[in-house]
Amino acid sequence: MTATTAPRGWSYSLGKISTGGWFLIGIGIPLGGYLVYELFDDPVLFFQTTMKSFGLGSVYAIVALGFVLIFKATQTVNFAQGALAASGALFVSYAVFDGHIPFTTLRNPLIEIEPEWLGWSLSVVMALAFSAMLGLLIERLAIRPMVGQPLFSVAVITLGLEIVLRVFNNDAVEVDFRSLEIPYGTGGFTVGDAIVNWSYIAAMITATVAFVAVYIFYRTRTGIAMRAVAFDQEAAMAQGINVGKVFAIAWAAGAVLAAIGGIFATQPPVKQTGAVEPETANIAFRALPAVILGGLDSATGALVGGLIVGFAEIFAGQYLAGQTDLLGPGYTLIVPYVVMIVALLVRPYGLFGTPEIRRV
Amino acid sequence: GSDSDDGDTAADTAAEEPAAEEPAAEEEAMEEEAMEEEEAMEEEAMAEFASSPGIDADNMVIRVGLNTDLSGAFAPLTTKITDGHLAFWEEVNANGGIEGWTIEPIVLDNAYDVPTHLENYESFRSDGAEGVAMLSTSTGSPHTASIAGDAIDDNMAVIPLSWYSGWGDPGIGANVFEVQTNYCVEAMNAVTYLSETFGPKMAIAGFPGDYGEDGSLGAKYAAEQLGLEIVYDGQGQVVPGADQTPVITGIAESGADFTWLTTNPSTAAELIGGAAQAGYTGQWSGNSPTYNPALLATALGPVLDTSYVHSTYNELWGTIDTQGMNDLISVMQARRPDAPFDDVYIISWIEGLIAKQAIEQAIANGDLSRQGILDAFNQITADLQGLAPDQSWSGDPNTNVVRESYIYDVDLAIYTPGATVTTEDASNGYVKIQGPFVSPTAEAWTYEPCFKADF
Amino acid sequence: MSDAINPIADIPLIEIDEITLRFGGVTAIGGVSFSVRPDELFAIIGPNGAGKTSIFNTISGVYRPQDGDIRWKGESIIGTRPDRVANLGIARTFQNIELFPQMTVLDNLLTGRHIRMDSSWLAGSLWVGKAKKEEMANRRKVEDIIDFLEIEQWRKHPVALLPYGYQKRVELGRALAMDPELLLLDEPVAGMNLEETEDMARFVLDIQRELGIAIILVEHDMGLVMDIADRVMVLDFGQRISLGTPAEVQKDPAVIAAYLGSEFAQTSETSR
Amino acid sequence: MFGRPNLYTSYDQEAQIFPTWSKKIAVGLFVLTLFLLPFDVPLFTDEIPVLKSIPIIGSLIGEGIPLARFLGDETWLRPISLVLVLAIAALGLNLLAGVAGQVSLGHAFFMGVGGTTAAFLGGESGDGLYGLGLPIWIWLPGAGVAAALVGILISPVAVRLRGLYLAIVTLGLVFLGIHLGNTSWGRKFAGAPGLGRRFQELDIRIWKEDVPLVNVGDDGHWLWFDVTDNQKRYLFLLVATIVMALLAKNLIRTRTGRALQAIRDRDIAAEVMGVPEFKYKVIAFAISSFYAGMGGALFAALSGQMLGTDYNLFLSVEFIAILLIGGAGTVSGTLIGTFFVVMIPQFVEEITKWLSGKEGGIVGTFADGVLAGPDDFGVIATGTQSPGWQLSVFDWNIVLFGVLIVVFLIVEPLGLYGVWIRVRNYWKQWPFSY
Amino acid sequence: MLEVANLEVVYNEVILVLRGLSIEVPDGNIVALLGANGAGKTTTVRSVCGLLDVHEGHVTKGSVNWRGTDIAHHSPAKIVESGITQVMEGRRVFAELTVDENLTTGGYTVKDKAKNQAAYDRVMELFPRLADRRTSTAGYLSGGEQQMLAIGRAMMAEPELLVLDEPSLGLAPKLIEQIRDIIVEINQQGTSVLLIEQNAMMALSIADYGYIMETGKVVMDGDPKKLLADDDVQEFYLGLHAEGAKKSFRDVKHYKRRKRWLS
Ligand SMILES: Nc1ncnc2c1ncn2[C@@H]1O[C@H](COP(=O)(O)OP(=O)(O)OP(=O)(O)O)[C@@H](O)[C@H]1O
Ligand SMILES: Nc1ncnc2c1ncn2[C@@H]1O[C@H](COP(=O)(O)OP(=O)(O)OP(=O)(O)O)[C@@H](O)[C@H]1O
Ligand SMILES: [Mg+2]
Ligand SMILES: [Mg+2]
Repeated sequence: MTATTAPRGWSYSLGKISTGGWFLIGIGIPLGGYLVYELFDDPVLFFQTTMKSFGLGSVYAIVALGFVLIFKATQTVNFAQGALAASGALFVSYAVFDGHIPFTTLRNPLIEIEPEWLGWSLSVVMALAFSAMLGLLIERLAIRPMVGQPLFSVAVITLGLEIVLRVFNNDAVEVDFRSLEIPYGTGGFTVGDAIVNWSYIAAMITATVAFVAVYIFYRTRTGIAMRAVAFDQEAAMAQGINVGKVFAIAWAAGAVLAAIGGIFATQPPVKQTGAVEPETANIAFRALPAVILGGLDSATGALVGGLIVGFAEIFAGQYLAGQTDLLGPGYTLIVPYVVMIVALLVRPYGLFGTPEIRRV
Repeated sequence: GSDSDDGDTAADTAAEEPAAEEPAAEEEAMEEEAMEEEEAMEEEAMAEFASSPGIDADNMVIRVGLNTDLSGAFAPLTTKITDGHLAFWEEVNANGGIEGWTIEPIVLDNAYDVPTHLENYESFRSDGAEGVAMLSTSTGSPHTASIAGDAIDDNMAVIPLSWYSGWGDPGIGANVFEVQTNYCVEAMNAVTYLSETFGPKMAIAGFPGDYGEDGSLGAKYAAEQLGLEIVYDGQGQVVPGADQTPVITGIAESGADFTWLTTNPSTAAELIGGAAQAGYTGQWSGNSPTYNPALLATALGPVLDTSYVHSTYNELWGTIDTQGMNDLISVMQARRPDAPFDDVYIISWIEGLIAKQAIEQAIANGDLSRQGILDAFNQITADLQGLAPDQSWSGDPNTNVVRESYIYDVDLAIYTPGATVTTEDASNGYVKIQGPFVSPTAEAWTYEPCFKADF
Repeated sequence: MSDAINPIADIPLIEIDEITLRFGGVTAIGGVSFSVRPDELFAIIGPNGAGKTSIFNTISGVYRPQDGDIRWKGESIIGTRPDRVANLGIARTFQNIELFPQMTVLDNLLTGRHIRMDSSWLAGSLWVGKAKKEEMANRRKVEDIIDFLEIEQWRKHPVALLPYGYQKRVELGRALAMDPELLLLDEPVAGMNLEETEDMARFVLDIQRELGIAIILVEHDMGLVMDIADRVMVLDFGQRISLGTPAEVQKDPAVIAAYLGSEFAQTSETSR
Repeated sequence: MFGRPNLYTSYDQEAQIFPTWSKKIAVGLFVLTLFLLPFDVPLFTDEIPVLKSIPIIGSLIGEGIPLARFLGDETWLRPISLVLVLAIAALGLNLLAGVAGQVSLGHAFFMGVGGTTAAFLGGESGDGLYGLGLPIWIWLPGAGVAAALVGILISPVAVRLRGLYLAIVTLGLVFLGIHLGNTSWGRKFAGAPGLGRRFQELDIRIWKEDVPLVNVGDDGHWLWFDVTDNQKRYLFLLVATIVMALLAKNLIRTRTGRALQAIRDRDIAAEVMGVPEFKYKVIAFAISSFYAGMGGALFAALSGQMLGTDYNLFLSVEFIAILLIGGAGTVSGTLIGTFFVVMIPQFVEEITKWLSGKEGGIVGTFADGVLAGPDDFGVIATGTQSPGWQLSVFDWNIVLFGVLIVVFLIVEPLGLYGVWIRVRNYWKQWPFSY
Repeated sequence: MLEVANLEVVYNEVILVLRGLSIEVPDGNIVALLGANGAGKTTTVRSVCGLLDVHEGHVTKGSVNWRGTDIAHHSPAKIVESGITQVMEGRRVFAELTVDENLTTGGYTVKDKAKNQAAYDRVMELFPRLADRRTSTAGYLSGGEQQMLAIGRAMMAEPELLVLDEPSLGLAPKLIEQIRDIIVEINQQGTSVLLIEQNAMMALSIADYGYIMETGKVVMDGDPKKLLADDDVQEFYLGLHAEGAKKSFRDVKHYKRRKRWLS
């Protein structure tokens, strides 16, 4: 890796502190100073904001990991990730709110298990299994036939899938606030005077677990095979790697991560209702800057990128609220993109992304 | 140039009125002469009406257009409204139509997209199979605005599915016949009620644009008239899809007695939940589309139960006993037994009643052309059969603009989730507090579009 | 320095002076010097990973060496951007074919003429006077090259569909189209059969002799290198281990040990 | 020279866009048809009794040959005009993404810049709106130039990014654009959020005079024809599209076009060939944005309204679909791709309509199985709403659109261009299958 | 034993590349397959390894028998598991993976950890240059280093039949000798080898049997010694004059010469 950044030519001299780097330092120091001031000004609010940022960052990280997983196997951004998130949350709602096994009118036996949280958790696991199956189905029908075809076409196929899934979610099932019966609710506990939502903690734990799992997976044989497939499908086949199997694993896991992201997208700090709605699907678009910021192909990047974007969004929302006149209404919507662009100025492949190999 | 067009329209109406009386008189005479010679009468009647775009005089069919959103952003809502609309016409046709004329509703999906709306309009205005005599639904403000000019050229009467305060202004849409009160007046009435009930400190938050800012401006106008204190002004600050921390912080720190929202339910839920957690204890209310009873089944249910007041511009399902409401309920139960229980069917009914009465008037005038229907609109006072205040459009907008609205309390205890129209004792959790009522603020207000746009 | 061995003391076309190029811990080139005269056919050989391609890359400006200097007609070109280097008159081919695969042979060659044309995008899109004339004139030049390389029948084919040997030829053609003074050829006959190698040898010699273009050749086909090169430099681990005429180099024990191997020494002995 | 399509006697001749007579005539006829499309051309209508009396042709003509008449009722004029407008913008993205290989999801943003600029330059000022009321020959190119300048402004960032990184950064531009339109000063140019601002007609004026030189916005009479405003607009857009397409075609086949393709295919090699990557990527961004800006202005003109939120992500995505379906890199592919992407939903709609209209017979039975009326089962609900899993026809249109994209790309990943290559190869070999 | 019988392969439904090709690789043998560029050698490899699909190619006639089963329509993964591995033409290393990770993918089908380790050690021993660059990203290796990696990767699979498609491409003369020795050694350990080469001398010097193909067909086959003695082979594959002396590239006639066996 070290070799890559050494003496590239004029256009590749990214190693040294470039103008972009100075720029970062230039805005970083006053920004940091301001934050330190805020910390001492109102430590309770600062702590609360920090925890909220961790909550949002973790949700982004989970969704971003789903993107990374599928990217690492297929080299494409899965634009259907948002619809998959909504579908996953919908399955959960079926299982725990309607008490049905998804797609059927059969009673979900798991929900009766006592204590309540256990029954709920088991039902969620079942719902996630349905998400995995949906992922497998999509992979089988729409992605497998594209083995060896231009990546860009695959990306657009996922867009087509997004359209189809969205219609099914929104219009066939009518996801109009279907509750997920979150056992810990949307409320929280207090530390001193600061309020911390249970959902922040849950998201943080889930993100950590997901990150560790994905991180370890990439160091296994199958993980390496997956990266090989992404890079050169034919050569991977020639090594005896079953490209179909690798795709299936990636899509099943990607769909499950999307679904988990979808579940958290109904809870604070994203939403306050604990219920699926059409907007649940938007979590994927909101997480895209995090994916890019971290680097499309890096699990670490997904985690770090998610947290950075989460912090930027929440802190900007909290501490720049007074400047809304200047920044324009809804400025929080573009904060992630601004952070992303600034970071890409310095590192065109995100913080942890692998640069494209360019050698003649 | 629309002002002069308006003048022309008025002139035309004046010119045609004497002519219109003649056939009507003839008809009466015939009825007296021979009641049993019905067929002959019908033939005669047919002869009176020429086929024109949307009118098939040979088969006595009148086509009415619905340019509506069945797959776009508002599809969950508009699909139901459209369905109610169709049920309405089915019922009308089953009962012999309007004076023997069958109404054929033509539905086209605009996907909440302006170019598609325009494309649909192109078929509606044509003299082909999809050409219509009038548009009984035109969903969306920018969409309706985009066809407003053409509608004047075509003499097409248009009922908007949008409560923007500008529709009453002939300069914005001379042929666009707004129904019920607008967002702006609704806000004035509700804010008056809220300030009287909860206190003088008000926070405002809403989307940017014709909907959100119309509501916010109405609230501000009321505040000015009533001497309320606007402790947080979030007009146009709520952008859907963004993290709402700035607005939530603003509301939570304002210490307002109540907050007036003009958003959609999803965003409202975010604001209400977020602010509640940030320590806000005041009350909430907002323009009608801000709220969705399905929210009661979510984690936010208890908060809404205690602190949300629902404002609307019409009666709600089963809250009154009038002909309109009873018809609506019985027809929906008979014709759409599986349809989800929802209050939006009342909007379908209102639009349907208006279109029906305009057509009746046009038939009475003996002119079913587009111009004839347009004229009829400017003559009638629509009887909304208790569903909402009656309404007319001729003359001064300031006298025509509807100023009544309604206030409901939200009650979690009586809410029945997942009900259909046939579910017994189904309720969306509304208990009427007041309405129809006109606040003094709204009463005294001189009409002009609250939110001004170059349309 | 190498000039000592030069039979004719001429002004060198290009002078490589003690260049060093490191990638992290790997030293690809470690203080190598040599110079090439106009019209000379200079070969660089050496084991895999010795730094041959890296030398090409530093000359073309793709890599910037940490140390040393490269002089073109006496002027330093260190740090010059690749496209400026091309403008100076240095053209090259690549070890792994770097043609523009979706373009036709004709368009590939015309792209080679990019630096010899100067119509702007505006003139081009209007297809007026000068732009049109320029296109026609350059088309004529390119046709000459097509004739020279005997690739007439492929003119309008996308290069990706061409057999490997022809792709290598087109790449040579693209470099020629730039009207260079110095041509860098990186393994032009790798993967070719004998017949194609012979064709390529013919082209290279013609380019050197008839067009008077200086050539630096990197190649592992010793038969070819020893037959056609004027001088040969041998690299190992980024260091120059030998430089001289083919005959001298072939006999150098260091070269045999590091690169040629025992067998080549034997066969070349017996066959001559 | 007829019938010998591959014999050229000079490079000049070979370099023409339509090198043979047969091609010239075919294209000429096609363009002529395009111009005549909106009119009732007498030759094709039943007004000529001689034609009608010929047995087969007569019955085919019926009420006039459909091709020449199908635009007659104006219903089709709007979607086809939309095709023309989007084609102009798509040509720009084709230059950037198809030719130079820089996939951008920000095309809608540049269109928005163009639309806003045009509304400012050509629109009237009023109630909180800025406008200069300048004539079309200023505001239309002005829209392109403004977008190009913005393109140049962002290119230092964009040029360093590759592949999906670039795609997603440019996606951010779309959100940024809509955000700017919402700000207090942005709405003075772009019009109020939600309603937008009225957009000027395409009338051609010399300066700000009252009576335009060429009036496009109202019905009128041109030469021997009565023309409606829709028809005039169509013709205007047709001319604009043809001009822009020719410019793009020339650009692609000359020096700059080759340089862009070289960068797309092999960037380092291109530089070593003397093509400065940075410069040409900036050029690509600028030209592409210029096309987008013009397209954006005309898009607003077609809607009659400038509405910031119309320049959204879905519009950007539509362009990507256009490129893929048409086959990236070629002008004709772009035009055909635009036609398909805009018209497919229409065709889908027609098909579902047609299906639901049939009773009995094979189609009828099939329709019966698939469509659900008010009381029976089936997947497609023809009533606008049925609860549960049944979808309305309109939802099915969308699903079908999504499925079509998926199936099409699975079957033909290279797009229509790939289909064409296949057909051509087949016929080249015919009658020998190998 | 691998038996390719009467194989016909078509690309894109129209381009007929193999026209009834028949070759055999008996167990334990080294078989050389020579032929001009575009003759269809790589296509043969693709049909044996099941990779035609990726290139829109199809077997339209004939069969590929490996140990008695027709594998012409098996998936590539299954074929590798049944013991056939190839060194792909043009290296095709996974540029973004490190050298070590590339080798891991090579051993993907070998489940036994100890075997994997042994194979890995052997590769490192054979190619000390790779050992130096273990953790380097493969894409930054020099051309020859990548070729070594490609060969090493194939060896990781411990195949029963190793198909080498131009393994000497871009390698230094000394290394070609080494590769030749490695092939012989691998073969002695029981692996059959199908060797495709432009370097005819090298290939024929170690092969047990040789085929020469031309436009999709075998035009000459037999014992390598016999082939080496053939005049045409001498002239067109070895570059020797009739007298058996090597001719100089400087003396190549500057006009076009073509030799085709058929036509
Ligand atoms: N961009 C790079 N990053 C890291 N290492 C590099 C890079 N380019 C070259 N190297 C290393 O530098 C050394 C020299 O490489 P180079 O390509 O010049 O070899 P070469 O002499 O051309 O070999 P071959 O004959 O195999 O082509 C190799 O060890 C290679 O791995
Ligand atoms: N994917 C493909 N589509 C169409 N034609 C192809 C394809 N792959 C190969 N060909 C054609 O098939 C013929 C044989 O190709 P192949 O690669 O098998 O030859 P080869 O003998 O391996 O040549 P080389 O020595 O250059 O590697 C060539 O003419 C080539 O152009
Ligand atoms: Mg090299
Ligand atoms: Mg080959």
